[in-house]
Amino acid sequence: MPLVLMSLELIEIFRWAYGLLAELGLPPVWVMLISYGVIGVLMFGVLALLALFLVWWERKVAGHVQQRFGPMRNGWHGWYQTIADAIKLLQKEDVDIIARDKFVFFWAPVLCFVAAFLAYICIPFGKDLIVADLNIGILYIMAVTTFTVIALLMAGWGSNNKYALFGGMRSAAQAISYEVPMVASILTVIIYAGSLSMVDIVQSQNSFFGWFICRMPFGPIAFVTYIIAATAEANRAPFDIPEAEQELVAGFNIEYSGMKFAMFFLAEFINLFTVSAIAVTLFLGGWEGPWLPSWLWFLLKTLGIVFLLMMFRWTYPRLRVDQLMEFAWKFLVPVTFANLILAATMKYLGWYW
Amino acid sequence: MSEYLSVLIFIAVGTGIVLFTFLIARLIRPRNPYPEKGVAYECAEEPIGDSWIKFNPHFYIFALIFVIFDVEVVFLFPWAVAFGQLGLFALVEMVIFILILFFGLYYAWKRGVLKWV
Amino acid sequence: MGKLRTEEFQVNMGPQHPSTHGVCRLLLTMDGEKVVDVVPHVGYLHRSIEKICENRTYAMCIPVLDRFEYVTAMSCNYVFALAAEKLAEMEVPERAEYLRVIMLELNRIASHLIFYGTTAMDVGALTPFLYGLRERELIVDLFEMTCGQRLTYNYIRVGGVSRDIPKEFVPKCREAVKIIGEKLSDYEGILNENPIWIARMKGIGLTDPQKAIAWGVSGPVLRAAGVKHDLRKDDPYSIYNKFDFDVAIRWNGDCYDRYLVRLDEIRQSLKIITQALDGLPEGDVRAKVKAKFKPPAGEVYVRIENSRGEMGVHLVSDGSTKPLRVKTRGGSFNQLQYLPEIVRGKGYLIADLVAIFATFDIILPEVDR
Amino acid sequence: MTRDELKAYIESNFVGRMTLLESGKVEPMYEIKADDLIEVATKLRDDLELKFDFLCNMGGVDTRERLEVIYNIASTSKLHRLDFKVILGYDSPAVESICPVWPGANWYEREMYELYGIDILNHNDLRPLLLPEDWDQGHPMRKDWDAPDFVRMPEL
Amino acid sequence: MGLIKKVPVYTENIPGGALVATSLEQVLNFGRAKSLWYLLFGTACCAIELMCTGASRYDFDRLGMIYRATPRQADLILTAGTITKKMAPRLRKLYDQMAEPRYVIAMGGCTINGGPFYYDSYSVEKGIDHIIPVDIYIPGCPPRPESLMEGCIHLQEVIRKQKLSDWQEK
Repeated sequence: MPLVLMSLELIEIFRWAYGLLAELGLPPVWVMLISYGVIGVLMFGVLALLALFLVWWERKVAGHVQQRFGPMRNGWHGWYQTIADAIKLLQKEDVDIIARDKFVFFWAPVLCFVAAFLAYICIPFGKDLIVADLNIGILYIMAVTTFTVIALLMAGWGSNNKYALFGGMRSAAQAISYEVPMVASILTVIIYAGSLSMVDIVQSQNSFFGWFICRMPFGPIAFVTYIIAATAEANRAPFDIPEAEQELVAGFNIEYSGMKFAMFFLAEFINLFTVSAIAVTLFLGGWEGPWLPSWLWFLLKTLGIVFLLMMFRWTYPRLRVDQLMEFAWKFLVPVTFANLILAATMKYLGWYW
Repeated sequence: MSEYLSVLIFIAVGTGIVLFTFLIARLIRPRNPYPEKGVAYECAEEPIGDSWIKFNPHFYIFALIFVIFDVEVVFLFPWAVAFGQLGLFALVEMVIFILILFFGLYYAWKRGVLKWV
Repeated sequence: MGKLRTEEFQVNMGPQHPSTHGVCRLLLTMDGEKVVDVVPHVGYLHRSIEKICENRTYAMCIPVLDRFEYVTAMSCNYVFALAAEKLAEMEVPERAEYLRVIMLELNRIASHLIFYGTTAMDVGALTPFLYGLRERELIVDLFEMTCGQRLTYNYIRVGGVSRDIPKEFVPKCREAVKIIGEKLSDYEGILNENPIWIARMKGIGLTDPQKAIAWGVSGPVLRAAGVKHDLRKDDPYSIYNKFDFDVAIRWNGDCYDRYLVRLDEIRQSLKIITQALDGLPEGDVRAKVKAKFKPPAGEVYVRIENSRGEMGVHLVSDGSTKPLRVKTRGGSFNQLQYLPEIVRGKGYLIADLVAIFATFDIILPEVDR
Repeated sequence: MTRDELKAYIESNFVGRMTLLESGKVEPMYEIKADDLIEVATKLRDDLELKFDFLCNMGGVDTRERLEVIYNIASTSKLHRLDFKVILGYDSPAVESICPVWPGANWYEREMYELYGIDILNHNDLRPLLLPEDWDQGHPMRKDWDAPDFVRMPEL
Repeated sequence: MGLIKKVPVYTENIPGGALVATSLEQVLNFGRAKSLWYLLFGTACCAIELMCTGASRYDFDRLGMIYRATPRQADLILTAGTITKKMAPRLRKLYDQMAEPRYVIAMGGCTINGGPFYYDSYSVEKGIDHIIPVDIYIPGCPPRPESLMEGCIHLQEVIRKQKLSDWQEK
């Protein structure tokens, strides 16, 4: 079995298919289009499965933290619970809200999903298992995931509902505030990796002590600040003020039902996986690891981070919106930039492994 | 550049898939609109007034600070990539650059701009 | 920065809102995220309990009054029974008094556990909610064992209690007391020192003791503001003067103190229950009450210390089998009245309002009746 | 103060303004004239011996012969309690608002206004409190009140 | 679009079409039944029991039922507690704002016919079926969590028996 798993390398299939298409005499652009299109659809399938799994897992984690079981009645420990949810959401009516802004209301979930989806172009799932190794990889991911904010703001504005507007405004403010410390923590890694490409970043931490989290003392600081900022970026508790149930009922998605709501839901869990995957790539050595196939290492590490974020959600109270902003600007931003200067100085002096 | 084509294709594929699921949902979902159903939900009450309101201008100040810092970050990215080859000069320069920005942040902090609403 | 005028607008919070604990409607006037003014609108649960009681015999009033404050239905039973007994100048057997105290205190703990859970939930910690309710189940089991109901008990009757406790009750109760006492430290461990919790609760919703008294605020909300006012000590009813317990008190009057006062009260209640179980005498549990209970004409106001403050009944009898007037008073009524006073113009955010509302522990049936 | 001390004190200090009634079973129950209400209430609150700073409860009563407004007051520092009432007739019953004395009376008065139809003079806000906004069936707590969908319990 | 409603009509002449229609029906019904998200709506005593049912000992989530705070995403209203005349229009509004398919469980005596507040009450709505259509009635004052869960399981069975042809559409 492990042999089979190890030979499963997407890039090989891709190369083979690419060669086949090229032999058929299609123009190269068409070959690119078709192959990337197929990969895109495949990626969607993987992400949808992943999101279904994550939703189920979240409910199980919540259940067990709260001394109950979570879904139990649909299959073994409720494993097809989220499939039932998906089928349900598919046939849920899409309510025509009279006062909404039709265009903005419609495109917000689409943009939200696409923004989350785009990040997966350059996330290295394993050795050679990456859609396109863009040379500005991490910068690109930062750029596209920020579109989610615009989508949430659109959702808040387009719904013409005060609670939704609050949610949208809050999410925008939160995302722009935590963007800065997040990028600053990422920069500490980039100084050492010397490249923005995700593959290069992983390859520059090729042993356990080469992982950036093990680079004393700035590595752990950068990791912790990144995790905090990432939790906020992914709108997870204790930073889930855009959809704070007890304050804003459901926040920006208050007027969405059916498939449109499902897209927000999906995007939320995809984003959760994205930020965890970035954390793994930047700080925990990406796919590096002995014995097991690289993609499995990547998956295990990422799910570990996801689990951490889930535990945050089910243990901490929620921050208030002003405390959240002050925390970002008055604590995280100074700390991350000081850490950045520290890391640069140590790099210059050569005091590092 | 061919790698960047993948971004465009992914945008198309992503949008296409979402619209496709919307279409499927449209085919199988019930549809029964009536005026009461479309009223904005505000905790089971009739909403008071329009919700497209003038929001607190404080909000934009956060956005402004963010823009400043984001521009800084854009400068920092190439610096960080090339840092290994640049040496002391680049380090000192960037420290000064960051410090100047922090004076700005400190100023904003003291003026009480960093308070949400 | 100069003052820039922004548009104030109104938002409805409730009647169906996760954090209004029922069907309260708060009409908020907002300036951005700031709450400028709050106007409570109540009556969505006005079930005319007082009118119904006027058309029922005394025994039939008690199940209706169960629904007056269902979180502590024992108190509602008790306060009415006490008023009727005062009117009829009736003596209650000692065992019945002990049982009443045990039930009242168990119910107080159950109510505070719900408070603990819902407050944590309103502040955004979802897990303590389930922990609070988990321990509440132990108490609910005890009640079920005693009177067969989980929520609306109809246990404390005029002249005593409806039936004696089963013999397994005492050991089970001791066990529950022990478990809750242990879990209480867990609860405190989860939230008390949590920096986010402290940041959300400390210094929020300050109550002024003098004003609070003038507005009729009572119970834990008043005690958290530094007023040592507990009817179990100040105006002792039943046999509370036999027990040794302290009045939980804090001095700042903010949300955090209100939360701590309630946790301390759980501890004191456990102490009372232990003493009551130790001293539980044998004997009858109900005085002889005639089938057609007719207290002489007259009127009386009795009040007890409920988990939400002073609970009272003004009972007017005209000498017939039915009361002429049952005027109930619940702590939440005055506290909800007082809420706008402490929110108005203080610049609290909507999240603070939720925390204040939660720590006032307002439940709507007590307001609406 | 104990109950008897309280009775004696009030007898000597509120001559003719508070009449002791028989009906009070536990605490003394007094009657106060409607015109005199605010003055007596203020005095009850501010008197250093009495210090009745806490309004426990108030509400209307319909005894089938007359309307009454009962007030239950207590002192949080002196720990004694007292009841008094204002007796009103059925035609245009009205009572002065005691919100200036005990602000907590506000909602009790609003409730009394809509349930009993007792008019509250000088009250700042008499919007309906408990009944629906579009209620037009009178004052339901009156004994003679009736409505089409009001089902009386059959006598057992 | 309502195309789905006509699927049985289209497929009945195709060989094996009825099989397609019924299996589609089963899949869709399965989704609806197993994922009942209920609206967080509690007015009175029953709300406490509803809370208990969601909590550790009884655990509503086992049935795949989680709460949503907004009616747009909810499939089910559990009317936990007395509905008064003042609340009735709001309940109707909540029901109206729910996206279809939507279900109602009348929980407790008060919502079935007024319960203990049937006689002598001037402000209690005597049964919510005057206001909204009810699928399942659960008696009790308040019903125990077990009976509430039983009611929900019954509702799931009812949903599993729905037909494509009587898809709610007016």
